[in-house]
Amino acid sequence: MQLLQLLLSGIAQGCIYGLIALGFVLIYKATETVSFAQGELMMLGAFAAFAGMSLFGLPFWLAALLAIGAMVAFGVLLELVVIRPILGQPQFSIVMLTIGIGYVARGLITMIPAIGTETHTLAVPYKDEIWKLGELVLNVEQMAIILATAVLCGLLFAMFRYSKLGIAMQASSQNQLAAYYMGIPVKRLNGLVWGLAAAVAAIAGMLLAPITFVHANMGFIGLKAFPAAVVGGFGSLPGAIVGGLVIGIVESLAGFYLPDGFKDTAPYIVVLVMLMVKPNGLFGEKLRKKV
Amino acid sequence: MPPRTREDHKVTDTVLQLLNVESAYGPIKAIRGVSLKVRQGEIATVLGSNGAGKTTILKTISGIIDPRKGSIEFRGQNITAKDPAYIVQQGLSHVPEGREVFPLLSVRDNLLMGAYTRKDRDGVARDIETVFGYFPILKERATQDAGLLSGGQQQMLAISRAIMAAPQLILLDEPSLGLSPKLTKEIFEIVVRINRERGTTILLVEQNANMALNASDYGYVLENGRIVMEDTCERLREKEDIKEFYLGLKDDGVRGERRWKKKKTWR
Amino acid sequence: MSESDILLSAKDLSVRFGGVLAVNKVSFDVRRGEVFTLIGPNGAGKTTVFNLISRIYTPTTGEIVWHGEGSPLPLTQRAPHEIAALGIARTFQNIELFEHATVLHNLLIGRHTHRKTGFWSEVFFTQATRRAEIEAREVAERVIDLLDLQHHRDSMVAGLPYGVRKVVELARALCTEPKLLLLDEPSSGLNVEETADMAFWIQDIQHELGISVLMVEHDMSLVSKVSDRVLAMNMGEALSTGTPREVQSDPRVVEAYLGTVDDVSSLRRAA
Amino acid sequence: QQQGVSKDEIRIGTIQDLSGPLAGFGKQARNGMQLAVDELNEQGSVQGRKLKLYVEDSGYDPKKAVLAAQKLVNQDKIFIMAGHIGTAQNMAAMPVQFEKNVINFFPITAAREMYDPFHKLKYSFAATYYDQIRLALPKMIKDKGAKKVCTIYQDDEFGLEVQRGAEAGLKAAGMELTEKTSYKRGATDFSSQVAKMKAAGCDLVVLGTIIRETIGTVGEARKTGFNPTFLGSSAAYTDLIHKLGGKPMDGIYATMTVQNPYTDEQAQNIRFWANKYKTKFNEDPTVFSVYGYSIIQDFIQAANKAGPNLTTDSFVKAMDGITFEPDMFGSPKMTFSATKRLGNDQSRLSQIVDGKWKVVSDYVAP
Amino acid sequence: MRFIFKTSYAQDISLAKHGGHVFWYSLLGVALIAAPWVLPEYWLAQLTFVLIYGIVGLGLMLLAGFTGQFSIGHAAFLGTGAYTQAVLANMGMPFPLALVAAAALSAAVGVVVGLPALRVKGIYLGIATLAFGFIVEEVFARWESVTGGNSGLHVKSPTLFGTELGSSENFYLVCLIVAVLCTLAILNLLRSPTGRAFVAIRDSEISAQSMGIHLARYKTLSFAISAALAGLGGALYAHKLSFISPDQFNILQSIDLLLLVVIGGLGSVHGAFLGAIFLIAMPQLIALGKDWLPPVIGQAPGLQGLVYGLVLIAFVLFEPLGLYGRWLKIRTWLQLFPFYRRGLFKRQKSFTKSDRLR
Ligand SMILES: Nc1ncnc2c1ncn2[C@@H]1O[C@H](COP(=O)(O)OP(=O)(O)OP(=O)(O)O)[C@@H](O)[C@H]1O
Ligand SMILES: Nc1ncnc2c1ncn2[C@@H]1O[C@H](COP(=O)(O)OP(=O)(O)OP(=O)(O)O)[C@@H](O)[C@H]1O
Ligand SMILES: [Mg+2]
Ligand SMILES: [Mg+2]
Repeated sequence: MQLLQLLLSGIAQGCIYGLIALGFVLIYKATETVSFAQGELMMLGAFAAFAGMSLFGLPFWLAALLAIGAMVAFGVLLELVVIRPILGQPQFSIVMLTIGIGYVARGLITMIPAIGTETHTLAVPYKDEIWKLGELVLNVEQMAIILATAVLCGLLFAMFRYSKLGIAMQASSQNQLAAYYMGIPVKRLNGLVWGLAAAVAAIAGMLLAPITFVHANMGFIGLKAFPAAVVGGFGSLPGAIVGGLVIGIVESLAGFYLPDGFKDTAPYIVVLVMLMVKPNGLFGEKLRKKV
Repeated sequence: MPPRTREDHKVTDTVLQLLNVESAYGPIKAIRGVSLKVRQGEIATVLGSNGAGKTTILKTISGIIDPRKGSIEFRGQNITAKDPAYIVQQGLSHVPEGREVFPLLSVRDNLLMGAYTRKDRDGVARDIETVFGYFPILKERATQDAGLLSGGQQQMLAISRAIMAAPQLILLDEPSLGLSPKLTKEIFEIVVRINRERGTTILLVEQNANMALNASDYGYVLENGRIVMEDTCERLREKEDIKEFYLGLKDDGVRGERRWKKKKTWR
Repeated sequence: MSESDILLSAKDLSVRFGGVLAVNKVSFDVRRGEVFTLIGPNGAGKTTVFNLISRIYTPTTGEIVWHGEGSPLPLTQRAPHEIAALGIARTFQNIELFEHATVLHNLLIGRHTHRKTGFWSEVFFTQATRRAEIEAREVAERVIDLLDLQHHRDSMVAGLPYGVRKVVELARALCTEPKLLLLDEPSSGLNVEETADMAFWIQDIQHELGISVLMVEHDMSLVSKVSDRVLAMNMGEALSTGTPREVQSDPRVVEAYLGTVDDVSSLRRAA
Repeated sequence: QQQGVSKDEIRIGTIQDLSGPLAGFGKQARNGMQLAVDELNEQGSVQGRKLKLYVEDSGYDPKKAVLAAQKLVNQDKIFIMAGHIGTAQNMAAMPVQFEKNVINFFPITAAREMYDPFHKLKYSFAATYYDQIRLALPKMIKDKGAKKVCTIYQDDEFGLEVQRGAEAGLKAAGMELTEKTSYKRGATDFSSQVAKMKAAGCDLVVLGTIIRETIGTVGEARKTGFNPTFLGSSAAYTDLIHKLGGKPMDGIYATMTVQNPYTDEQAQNIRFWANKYKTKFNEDPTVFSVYGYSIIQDFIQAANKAGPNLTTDSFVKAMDGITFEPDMFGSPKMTFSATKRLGNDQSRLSQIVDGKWKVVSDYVAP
Repeated sequence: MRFIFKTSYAQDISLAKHGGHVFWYSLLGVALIAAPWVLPEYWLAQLTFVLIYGIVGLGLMLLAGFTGQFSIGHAAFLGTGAYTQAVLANMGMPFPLALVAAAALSAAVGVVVGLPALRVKGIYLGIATLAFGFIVEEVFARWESVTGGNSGLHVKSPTLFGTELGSSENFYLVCLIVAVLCTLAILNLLRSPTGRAFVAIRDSEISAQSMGIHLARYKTLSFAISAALAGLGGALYAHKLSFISPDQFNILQSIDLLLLVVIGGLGSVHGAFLGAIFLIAMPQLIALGKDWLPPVIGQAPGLQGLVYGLVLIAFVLFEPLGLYGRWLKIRTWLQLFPFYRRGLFKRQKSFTKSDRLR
């Protein structure tokens, strides 16, 4: 029973990592950059929803939809203003940009008087509800995350596998020059990707809000989602989820059975071991340039 | 059929026109004031030695490089320094130098990306079959990652991809690069066929001048970024310089001289 | 032909990638001082043979033996970086240069196997290091002279035209002072005149520098001009071996590789 | 010539976290200090000198704290460093200050290092977390008849102090910790820690947690039907606990010294002060605002006592034998001497009742 | 424009390419040596930090800029050096000896981290080093008997043969000497086969391998040197701060170091120091600047992060080659003046290709 409950909370926590990792993988697959701003986008999304509910008194669902919409717009704008001008520069520049965007987002939010430095709650309708399954306690907040993660993963997977748009996104990340030659509107697609990533982030932010609260530094949880994405294989969507679950469960069990300090380092130890054994993660394909 | 001349085309209009185009990489000017015309339904070729700027001309046309000066017109529309995606949508496609396939996409997805600007699904499906007909090996490897193909197979894919766009004008940058002699010939046959059957206009850059001059109607000769000669291919083939420098038709005595290179000047 | 004539021998080489049998039971010998050419249609497995020799791939079966100096050495047991030290240098079909370095820098990297200095003497840049550097530079300059690259010495590779890069790659390989040079389509992207230069260079390399050459090439004029022997491959298998003339007249080679019609002016008539 | 003191001005430096994890607290402390400085400057002066506050941002990073201290001490030439936030930050900055004879006055951290080992220039006002828990725990155990005491603490200096305090307190009561678990700063998931404590059958849990972690731990415990007595330190004594955590937070205890200044507080003077603060800074005051405010108040008192010739030496002399009487927020009486550099080690207990902190005990004397 | 007429190969090898170099660098040297006597203490302290971070940056530059291996856990090496130095100095080991030990131990740790680098690339390597950084930080916090755990560790001021080196002036000179030596060593390495091997690995592993470069050895070596330099910097850092605690070596520190090399200009030795100047001066500039802003903004929390981020973004947008790249342009402009042509520095369109295949 104990073990089951631990597994359950591990899975729930793992889905959180997986959900955030989805955002990383989405951006990576479509642009081959690693976005360090994903956590901050999540934070902004949560703040947007919070603003909708607390400042404008909107009902949750409406606020959520508006927040997603706002974040999509924000993502597109972000791409337009800061990422597009250096499109084509080494990917590392863009990684640095995302770090900068993270700083700016945190700074801006912190600067909002009376709100930015505080911690807030998002009054979701299912707050603090639990389901009891015999002795097992199911947390509705966590169930929502599990559900959303599965749905999002499915949708994104289908997009990349079957839609022309999704394939074109991958194409432009693999060889931008050739993508231009094919008439793929690389810039527009990039904007779309960032919009999508911001939407995913907003959803993650709102789902996370009941658990981690809404505050300027909530994005740091993204640092644990990196190992999740890597364990799964960075370019794989299902990998992100599986990686998240692995990390979540290991963390949960390590926290209970191992001495203090292991819970928080466990994900990183797992990721190192993983890279030793399978350098490309669980689902990442082995890639080698053919010469 | 009698040899065609430029005059035959008087009635048909110009598909592509470059006027005084100048492009540079940073401080290095690669082409200096190039003007050329490609007419509807013809195959034009640009000859030139290494580094003459042939690739640069093609890149400038498809918007990969913005020219410093001059203008480019495609089907009566000014496309100077437009976004490459926009230019392709106008009906121009480019087989780039050095293949440039999407290495992690399957061969089929690569072909589909070639048809990105097209809306007619049926036409696309038909054209996939057509190019599979041209290059059966691609059909065999349809699900394999394109990056794992051999060099020549990638070249076939790159050409097929351009055909998939069903364009008005194809820019071909050294299509025979790395192809076997048999396939090289086939490629040119295909090029000519596409030109004749679909009326696709073609601008061809090719090291294999013999092939190029045979397949094309009109030719330009580029040296150091400038066009130094232009004429119908018939006439170009007869020119002594062309024979000597591009077709390799000259006596070994002259060639032999070149072996005694001047010793280095640096130090 | 005596044993000592052979520089490198491949026996029953096979390699499989998933469903593709890229090379299938191929055997051949490269003799000392000869130019040996692999020809074959696209996808025949020529580059794969090169990759097997330079240990980028490991053969599924078969072995490659190096008769450089001393006793024969099975290459399959060597690590990839040891191949260059044995005296085997190569170029790549798709050009693999160090893009963000100058031509000279690329050539000096080619001198790596001849490095004589230790880490600490480099940290302090001792006189010995200085001498070694100048020596490396002299070799590089000789190669630059040979291949007429003076003009490009200090250019970044990234900005060079395709044809020049091909030559730079050859130069880099020469800088390793190899015993065997593997050239993957040296003439692709070169025009007739430049191809003729390439032919002269290859002959110089063979005769003046005494380097054996194993080459993959599609340009039959070049192949006939420089090769001593030719191996034709198809679908991973060896078709025939012999002088260029012999192989070119093999009907199977003509069928699979050369094509039957030889008159290119047919193109014009196709209209 | 005394640095930082001129004919008509005293320069006070402070380093706050304005961009890091504690930006909220840092800002409130700064506001509190600013309020006190402004009040003084409007109403009068210290021996004819106005106060000037120099604020630097450390982002809760010791390296930046050193750089900031260097700027304040060597560039802005402050007279005194007051209310510097963070333990490691203080530890790193103090040598810079002491080299220039600049006093570290009432840093906002309840670590023992702020007065121990002794240094002439160290003054601390906050009952340490160690003492808070050490003194409160035995009383709690007796009141609740607890049998098994556990602790969950943040894996840093702060959390360790709480945990050590708990161990010391238990020793006094002749007991031992049944279970101890920790988490890393910024953690959001406490399920396995709670499961561990639940499995150990704890009936009293000492919380070495701050805000979100307190809520997270208690919330998780309530959900899984684990309901021991919770005792937190003054770090958990903030109105955010019940504002964010809501109903499940009811009933937890925390040690504290100054009362949270609710704007609808019963006591009129606190209410008046709180509203003044709110008008000025457009946000509700918190205990950190009170800390900042009190630090400046206390400084003013000491500086006045030092007389017209204000120097580091005269200030240190003035602090000898000084007494700070309890203020309206209910801080304990503080005394200092040439060797006693911690004002008071006592604290009170508060409990959340109906969504609000209520003081439930007087100062617990050892 | 300066034309240099070269007369021997040796000239190409020498560090100073022409008289101008000699002149300017001598001038810089004189200024740096004179600094303790002319600069106010505050600025001297800043300069000391710049030197320390310059050393660390040099290490990361070698790894990221020249070998192409990005490390997001470099603070771990910094920490290893700092703790080694602290522990040894507190035990009374002479300063130079402790310094060497700190560098050596960090190098050893670097080799360990380098091991995954042999198998993984790009983002995977980044995350591996990130993970390693977290683990090392945890070790600092847990190994209380040595590191003092989260309470941190006080570092005695350095002494050499009974002389105090701890004063700001003396310690500045110590840092200056170490920085100059490190820079020379790196410059020497970069102009010899080892440095070229690093660059080769960065540009193409496959062809580096076929040129006979032992990838594993050189990657490990690069990690080791990089870590050793970070360790040296860490040792100096420990003395300069005289108090170290685990959270000084966290992920944010690592990211700062990355920013340092990127803003300085990847792939240039100058860049390491320019980046260090940026890293140290930026917060100070913001602090100075905010007094000029209206208090609503100037006093707002978060301003520092905001400005920091904005500057970073501006840098990447307008000067992807970093400070050094900007300097090169200014220099060329000055040399060409008045013949500067527009478009000379116009950024070319460029196109990315998959990094996954390398
Ligand atoms: N990216 C670049 N950066 C700098 N210079 C370049 C770049 N690309 C090409 N050049 C220069 O521009 C000139 C023309 O190059 P281009 O590639 O157009 O020649 P080409 O005629 O296509 O040659 P090839 O037959 O070798 O393909 C060359 O001198 C080359 O050095
Ligand atoms: N790493 C690999 N994975 C899968 N298939 C591969 C791999 N390398 C080569 N192949 C396949 O093996 C076959 C032989 O390839 P190879 O590159 O040797 O051909 P090639 O003879 O050099 O042809 P070309 O003249 O076109 O360069 C091709 O069909 C190719 O698709
Ligand atoms: Mg070209
Ligand atoms: Mg090949």
